[in-house]
Amino acid sequence: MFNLAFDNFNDILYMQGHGIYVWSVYLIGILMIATSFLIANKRIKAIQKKIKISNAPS
Amino acid sequence: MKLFSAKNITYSINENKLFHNLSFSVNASECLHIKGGNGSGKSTLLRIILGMTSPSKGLVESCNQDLDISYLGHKNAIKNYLTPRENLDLIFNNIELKNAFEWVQKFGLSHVQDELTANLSFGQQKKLALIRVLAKSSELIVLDEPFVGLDHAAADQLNNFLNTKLLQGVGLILTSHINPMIDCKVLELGRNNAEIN
Amino acid sequence: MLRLIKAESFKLSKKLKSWLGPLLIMVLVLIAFPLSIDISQYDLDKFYFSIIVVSLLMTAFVATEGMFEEDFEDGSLEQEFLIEKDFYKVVFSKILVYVAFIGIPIAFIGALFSFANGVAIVSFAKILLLLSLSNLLLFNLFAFGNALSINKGAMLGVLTALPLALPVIILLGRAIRSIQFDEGFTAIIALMTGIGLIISAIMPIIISAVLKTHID
Amino acid sequence: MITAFIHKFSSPKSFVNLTEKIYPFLIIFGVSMLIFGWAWGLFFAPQDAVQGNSYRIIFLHVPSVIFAELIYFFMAVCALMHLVWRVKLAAYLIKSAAPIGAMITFIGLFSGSIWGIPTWGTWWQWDARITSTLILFIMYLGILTLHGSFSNLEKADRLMSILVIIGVINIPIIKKSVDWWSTLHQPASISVSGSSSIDPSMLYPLFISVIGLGFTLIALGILTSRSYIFTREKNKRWVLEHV
Repeated sequence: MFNLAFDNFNDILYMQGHGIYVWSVYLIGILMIATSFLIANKRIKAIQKKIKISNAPS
Repeated sequence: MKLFSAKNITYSINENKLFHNLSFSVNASECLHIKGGNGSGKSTLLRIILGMTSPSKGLVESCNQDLDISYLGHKNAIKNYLTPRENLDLIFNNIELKNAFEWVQKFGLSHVQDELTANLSFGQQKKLALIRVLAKSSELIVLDEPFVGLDHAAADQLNNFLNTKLLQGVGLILTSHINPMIDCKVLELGRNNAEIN
Repeated sequence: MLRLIKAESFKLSKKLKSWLGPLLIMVLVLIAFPLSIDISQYDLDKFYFSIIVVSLLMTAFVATEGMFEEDFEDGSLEQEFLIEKDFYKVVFSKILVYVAFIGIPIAFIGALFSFANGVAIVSFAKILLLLSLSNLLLFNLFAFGNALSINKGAMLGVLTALPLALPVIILLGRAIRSIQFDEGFTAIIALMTGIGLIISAIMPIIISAVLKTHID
Repeated sequence: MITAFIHKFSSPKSFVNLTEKIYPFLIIFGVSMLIFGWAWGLFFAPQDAVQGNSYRIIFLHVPSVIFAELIYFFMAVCALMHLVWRVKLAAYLIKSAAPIGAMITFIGLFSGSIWGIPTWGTWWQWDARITSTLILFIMYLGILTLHGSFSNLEKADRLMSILVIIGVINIPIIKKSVDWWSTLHQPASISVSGSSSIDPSMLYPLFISVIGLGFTLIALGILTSRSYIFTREKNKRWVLEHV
């Protein structure tokens, strides 16, 4: 079951002409998911900072 | 006779408290004057009493299920593409209509009753809106800043009218930043606390 | 209820642009589309129905725009709430009046134009019935979109209500084909009438809940 | 009784506390499953006899489309909870799930279109699945826009919930009606995922990537909802103590 379906690295990239479709889809998909993680993390940091500042003893 | 009572009313918008634990009641022949600065929640309190806005906590109970209420808020519910006469036609049934046109005369609107309401002055429009309340027979009258935009004569007329209504056993709730010539309980809204005098 | 229907028809009759505008747009679209295709090349009666569907959608949108907005802005909705304690009757009679005064005339114009474009005279009544029913559905759905965004104008309402109109368009297309091939028309009309009845009974409940949230 | 029970276990505070504990496990498990499934699918699974290598898009496409619909379903359940029992947390969850749903629906549409180019020779087909997915995407955007157009957020929550529920009825109707419509002129010539006839060597990695993407999206949902809950409840004492 775990035999490589390709002979070499170039084959993996090229995928008999379909590589451009496959890889662009995965690239953009992964980028979008990863970016949403980053944005969510950033938002949490920002709101935590804001809450701390507005409630700091003055 | 008690018309309605409000118990422990708290209201908050987007987690900000506007007022906290208000309790009061209004009886027949009784007037409640709600005072407070801008943004203290006067209009909101009126809308809670009317059942339009639900309070965050607390309970408003009217003692009679279908209490007849007349209300005039900031929005005057007048169609400005109709004439005053058509507006009144839209609102009232035939019996009330006679009453309404008496008020049109008393307020001196007779000469403009067939013009487009959009062309009337602010004061005239306000009077027209007030007729909705004045010509209707109801058990409770709720007014939001009724004196704004009225001239002296009209304000006097309104005061007189409200006084006679009170004598007839109607309950009255109003907000106003000038004191009306009516004997009223005062409810003062402030920041997070309220007092009844 | 009668009071509300009377009041709504009176208000609508006084607002010239609200009922004349959609009718004019329907006529204009129906005239303009054939001009924009090269008639000698294409068979017009093949395209004609899709033109009617598109213009129906456009006019239904224009006609329902600001359906509740005016009453919300000037406070009439609040007053109705004090009288009725609920918006069901208000919404129901409003949609009824709009369909009667704008929806059915639009359907009539559509049927008239398709008749002028070589549809057999027996089909005239069928098409009139079909377009009126579609308008009943579309007005209900767009009324919902309008109610959602009475605080922000109609554009947002379109965005949210357009997906709801999609099944109606598909149904309409199917029914028109059945007229062209003269088969199964009764079944589709029965289906549309059923859906129309259900929607016009249920939609006002939903819209009334939306309006209640808005005056809150 | 039920109301009291639901309110006890649906306070934003306990939700944040619970999810913070399980978040690391979810993200590690989800991402590693995703990597495993994709690596298997991309490098080890055999070529498809008909479609060649382009079918490998399936390991991203099918999970995305599944979750595009599942997330909407989740939102509808939340909307019901919000309208019936006035659960605040449910509205927060809808608001945080909607952008994730929109994103994953977009990925589903996008991957499907790209896949269509080598397979069908066109990037778009008006068949039931694609059309209803596009409508789903538009509905996600509509929900977000609607919620953004109110200054009174409690009002926004309620109206958004109503719209979500209407939408959940609409999606299957559109699917059925387009199906019905397109069978009229041509039998459905393209079936996007013939999942019943798929070979096990392709099915296992697909299954693994569905699970992987599911857990990854739950983790993402936890993050977005946490930031949104903090924003909405920033004046509550538990938030201050928590931060």
